[in-house]
Amino acid sequence: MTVIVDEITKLVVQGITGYQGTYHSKAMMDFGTDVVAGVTPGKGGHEVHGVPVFDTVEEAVERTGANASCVFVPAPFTKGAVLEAIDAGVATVVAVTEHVPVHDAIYFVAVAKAKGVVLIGPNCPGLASPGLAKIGILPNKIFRRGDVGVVSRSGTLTYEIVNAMTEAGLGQSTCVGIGGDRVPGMGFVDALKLFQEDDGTKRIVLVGEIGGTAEEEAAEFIAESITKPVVAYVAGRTAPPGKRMGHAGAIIARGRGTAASKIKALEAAGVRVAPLPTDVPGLVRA
Amino acid sequence: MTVIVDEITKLVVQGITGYQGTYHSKAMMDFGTDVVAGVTPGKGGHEVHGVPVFDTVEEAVERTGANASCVFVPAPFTKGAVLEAIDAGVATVVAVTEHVPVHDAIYFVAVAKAKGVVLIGPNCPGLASPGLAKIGILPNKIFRRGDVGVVSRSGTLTYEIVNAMTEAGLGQSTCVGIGGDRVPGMGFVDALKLFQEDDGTKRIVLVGEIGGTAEEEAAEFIAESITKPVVAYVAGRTAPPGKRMGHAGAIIARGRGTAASKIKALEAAGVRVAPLPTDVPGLVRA
Amino acid sequence: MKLFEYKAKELMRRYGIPVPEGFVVSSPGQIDHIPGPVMVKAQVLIGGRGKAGGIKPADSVEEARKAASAILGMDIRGYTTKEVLVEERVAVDKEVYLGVTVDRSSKSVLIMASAAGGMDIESVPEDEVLVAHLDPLIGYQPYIGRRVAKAVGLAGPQAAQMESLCQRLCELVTKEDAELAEINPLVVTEDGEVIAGDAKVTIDSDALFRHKEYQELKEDLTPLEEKAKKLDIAFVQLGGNIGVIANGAGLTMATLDSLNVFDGKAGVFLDLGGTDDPEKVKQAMLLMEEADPKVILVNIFGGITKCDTVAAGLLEAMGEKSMEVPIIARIKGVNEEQARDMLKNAGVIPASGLNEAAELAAKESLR
Amino acid sequence: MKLFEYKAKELMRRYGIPVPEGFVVSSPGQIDHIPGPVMVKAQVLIGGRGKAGGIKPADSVEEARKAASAILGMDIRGYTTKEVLVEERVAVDKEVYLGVTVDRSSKSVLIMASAAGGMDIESVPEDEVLVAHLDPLIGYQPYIGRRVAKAVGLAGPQAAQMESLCQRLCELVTKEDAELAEINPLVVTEDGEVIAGDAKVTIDSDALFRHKEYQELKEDLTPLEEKAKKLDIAFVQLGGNIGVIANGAGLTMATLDSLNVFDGKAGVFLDLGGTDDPEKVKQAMLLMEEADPKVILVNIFGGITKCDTVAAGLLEAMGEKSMEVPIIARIKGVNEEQARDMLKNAGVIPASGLNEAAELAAKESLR
Repeated sequence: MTVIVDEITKLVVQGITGYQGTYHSKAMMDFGTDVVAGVTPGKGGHEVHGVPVFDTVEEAVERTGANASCVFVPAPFTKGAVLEAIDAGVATVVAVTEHVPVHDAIYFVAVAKAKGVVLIGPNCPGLASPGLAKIGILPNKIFRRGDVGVVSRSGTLTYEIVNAMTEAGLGQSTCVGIGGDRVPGMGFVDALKLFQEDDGTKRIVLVGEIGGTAEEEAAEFIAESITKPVVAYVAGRTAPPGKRMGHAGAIIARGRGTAASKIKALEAAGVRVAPLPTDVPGLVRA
Repeated sequence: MTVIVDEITKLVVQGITGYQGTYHSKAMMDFGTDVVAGVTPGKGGHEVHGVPVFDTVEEAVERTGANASCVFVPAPFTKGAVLEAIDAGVATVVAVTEHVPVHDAIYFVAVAKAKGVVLIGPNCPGLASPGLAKIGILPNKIFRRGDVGVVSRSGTLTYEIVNAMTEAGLGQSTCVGIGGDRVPGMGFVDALKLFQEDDGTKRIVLVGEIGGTAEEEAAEFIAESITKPVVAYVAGRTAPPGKRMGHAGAIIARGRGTAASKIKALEAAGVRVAPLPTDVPGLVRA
Repeated sequence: MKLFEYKAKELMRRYGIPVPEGFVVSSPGQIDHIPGPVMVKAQVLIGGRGKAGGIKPADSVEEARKAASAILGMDIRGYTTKEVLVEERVAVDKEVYLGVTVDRSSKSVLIMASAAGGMDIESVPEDEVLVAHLDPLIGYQPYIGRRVAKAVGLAGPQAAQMESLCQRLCELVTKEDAELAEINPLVVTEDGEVIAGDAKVTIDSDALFRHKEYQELKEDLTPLEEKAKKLDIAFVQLGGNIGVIANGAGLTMATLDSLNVFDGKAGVFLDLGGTDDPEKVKQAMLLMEEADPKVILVNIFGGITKCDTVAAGLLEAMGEKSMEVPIIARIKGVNEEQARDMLKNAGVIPASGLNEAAELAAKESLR
Repeated sequence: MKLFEYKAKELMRRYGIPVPEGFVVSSPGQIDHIPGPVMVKAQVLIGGRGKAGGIKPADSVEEARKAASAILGMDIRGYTTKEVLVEERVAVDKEVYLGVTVDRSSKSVLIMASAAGGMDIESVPEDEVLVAHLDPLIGYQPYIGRRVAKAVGLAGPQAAQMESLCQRLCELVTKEDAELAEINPLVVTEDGEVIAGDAKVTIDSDALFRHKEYQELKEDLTPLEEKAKKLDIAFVQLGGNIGVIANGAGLTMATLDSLNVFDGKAGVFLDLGGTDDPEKVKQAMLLMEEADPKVILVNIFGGITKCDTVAAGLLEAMGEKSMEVPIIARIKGVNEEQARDMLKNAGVIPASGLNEAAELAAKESLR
């Protein structure tokens, strides 16, 4: 196994007939993912890249044995789509859609947890295990099979760092983009737990951002439970406080949430923190 | 251990200052239950039978380490009370209150399940492990310590049968009155599972009623998973079909739910079914 | 409590569910206009009124009055028709079934739908009925409606109407505390509209405290049932001549079962429930006496309902009204000694066990 | 998006939360009556207006106009006051704090309450603040309100008011898709009424699609911010002179971090987000040009946003307007070869790595 995505994942793509759904279904198939079904209400009976399309996830699961879903539907319908996937009994849901209302996310994240479903996202690039499969939108070309587990709150910054690692000859076991949303399903701690348990992962890279306290909580968990070496980068050292930089939050509460507080916490947990993204490969190798 | 109620149960009584709450708190203490706290909003700081009363369950749990709750509040407030107990982190909730709206029950039963809380009721007499403790309103005097596990959908009928067993010298390990409500927390199957695992229980008595399909489902489970001998009684053989007898349901769907169908299913599962409640002790002994 | 069709349709209309135009009358003279061709439909809380002649078409005010005359007062399976619904006749293209109910087994709200509309859903083969559970933590979501629309064979604009209707019906069930809301048939008209042909709604009587409007509705009860309801007593009239009073439905049924062994036939099932109030016991006894059984069997296992409370109520009832009917009392449990003492010289026949009590009562009834 | 105090109070009133009587004006002449003694309060989307002189009492129309004159147009920490709220002055007995917000860490809605009202909640010692999470599967329940009332030291009728208010505020947050709803101070008046002294509400901008009414509200934005918002671009003006365009907040921040190493200072943070549309890229470039940086650094890692899309947008922008400012472009990822070819002779300075690009831009900016 390599952290969630492995050979037996059978993927259903919700919103497969949309532009992103169609494009990324192909990209996932090219990467090696077993895309067994698509869902778009009213488009049952069609095919996309030879993949059968159904009207409901329940039907897709019944007819194809799909056990994971990737959600590409527009934000107003994401809540319904994620709940539909959970209700249909899939084990893993990756919600790529951005701009999902935070109260929708709070709700479906809680339901997923109650039902024991692994939910990544919303607003996330998903995850990839080079050589096996990926669920989501990470670019195919940047990966190389290896033993580094990567977990990141960022999208493109992850690609930047993974690409730098690959160019430096450092392959990845699994790369999980948990997304930068305010209320994400999988968090750093969940991903770290999986990496710690995964025999294929020998080293871990954590990519954080200012805002929230996820990095501080990750640091605490690393100190307690992670024995594999961890390298981190935290974006936003030079971002002025109080300004909201895109999805990276300005809610810096009681001194927590700044780059300084995150870096301090990580370093105290024995994590080597790279000053710049380009410094990550060197630290991983060291 | 003896099925849920054991020596380490520390009970908080919600609605302790009401008539039923006060009366049955005393009865539970007499039975041996460690009643550590009561809750009545606005009555914090008072005492009932020497037990401190708090305004919220959270406070009661924090201050006394309560890990189980017995709910006596009126039906309109039962939903809030059960959710409060769950939210405060108790492991077991017994909801005695009757006439709880079914949609309230559906909701809090689902929440309890999602949170891993054992919920018995609503509209149930609760459970008693003679010699150890009881939570609920079962009469103290009818019990005798022994090795028979009793599970029942009925209240007074259970007392009738337990009393008959005790008079015949057959003691009980634990007696669980799961209540006759349309949507109960613990069901026959949950209770049977606990009895099967409990070393102190050697034999099982199941008391059913017409309406619903709980007995049929229990029969299926018994056939698959219960190795201990089971005796059953099903009330309502002579009740005319289509009439709703109190809480016993008239919803007899597709031929299921009649006494005949229940008795047939139970007998097919190897259960000895007593024609009358007074026949139970004889069958248990046989 | 069950709502009459016209009440159920009023409720559905409030939730945005399309229902035919119509009005309800209790005498033919009240019909002074009709909205085009109509059906005149008996308002009774029992199925099978169509076969019983309780539904008739009418194309004019004259015909509608005639139909109403024929139907009003009609006895339909034991229920007297007191009102009729005069309702726009819809041009049926297709009839489907849609029902939302509380499901004990899955502990959730359940939607049933079938392309086979207009017949009793229990008689439709199981594989032609879609059963969709609403997970209580998820509630109604649009994909449920899509599954329903597909299952009954609707597409395009009818599917969209069905999805919306399905959502509204689930909302009605949750918000109105309904145990059942059934539309059978749900009609697709020749114009492509989806509209409720019939409507059944049952409100959870335990939730009436938060729905004052239903508390004022009349139910179709006998005078004795009406009294029992006011007393919060489960009271069912049966075919025999023994009046059974017990506490708890299970124990009351077990008492019936025990009587049966001795060839005794219960005439009244009266479940006292749990009570601490002698007055309630007294009223229950008086009610039982009104039902005129040949013998009364009291079977109490005291817990919440204490034995002395029952004895006190019994004595009060006997003091208020000299009861001619023999009373057999088997009273056991909390404070049974006090009860025994209290009843010693009251003319009540004591019994110590359930079987003994049943046998005594049966013998008395067969005398 | 943040709501002005008077809008937030309107909203609270709609949810049944008591707020003082008042009205909003944009010129002193609009004040022609007052409901007794009032406070005249600057409507700005920033804290600290009291200290800045943005709140003044008035006891007559005359005084209110005078106060409004003084406050309207006032600059409060960078924000110009365009409107004032003229509001009934309440007789304060006690001030408490009540806030409901979305909490990332617990992934739930969280209530904060403190007996220390009227001051910034972050400056109140943590042990004087009650923090109560709303479990998403449980939602608001009455016991939450009871805990809050107790924590702020209210009892009797004030506790009941607080419980009701707490429920309504949570309802507002959920139904209106608010990220924050804060009442600070929440005033207990000398008459024993509990009433919102101030009100802050922030609506989740991702949920505006289901709240049309907020889409029409003006926000307090600069003209460039206004344009960026229309384009759905994250645009933040900073102190330096380098305009940074990148895709993704993390990558954009990493670009700022990289610039910093070479002593480059960003003047604009522009996160393109994910886009497939060259037009959006073009508009972003034109917007950046308007912000007048000394150098523009484009850093793209192509994924959803393909490199050739960015190149096309860039070329369109340069075709529409001759850009004087040097543009350093580092474009990597999906279709990077096409992008490189497209930009070959366009006058853009290419860079292959993030560090190289940052160094070039920093040098250019310091020239």
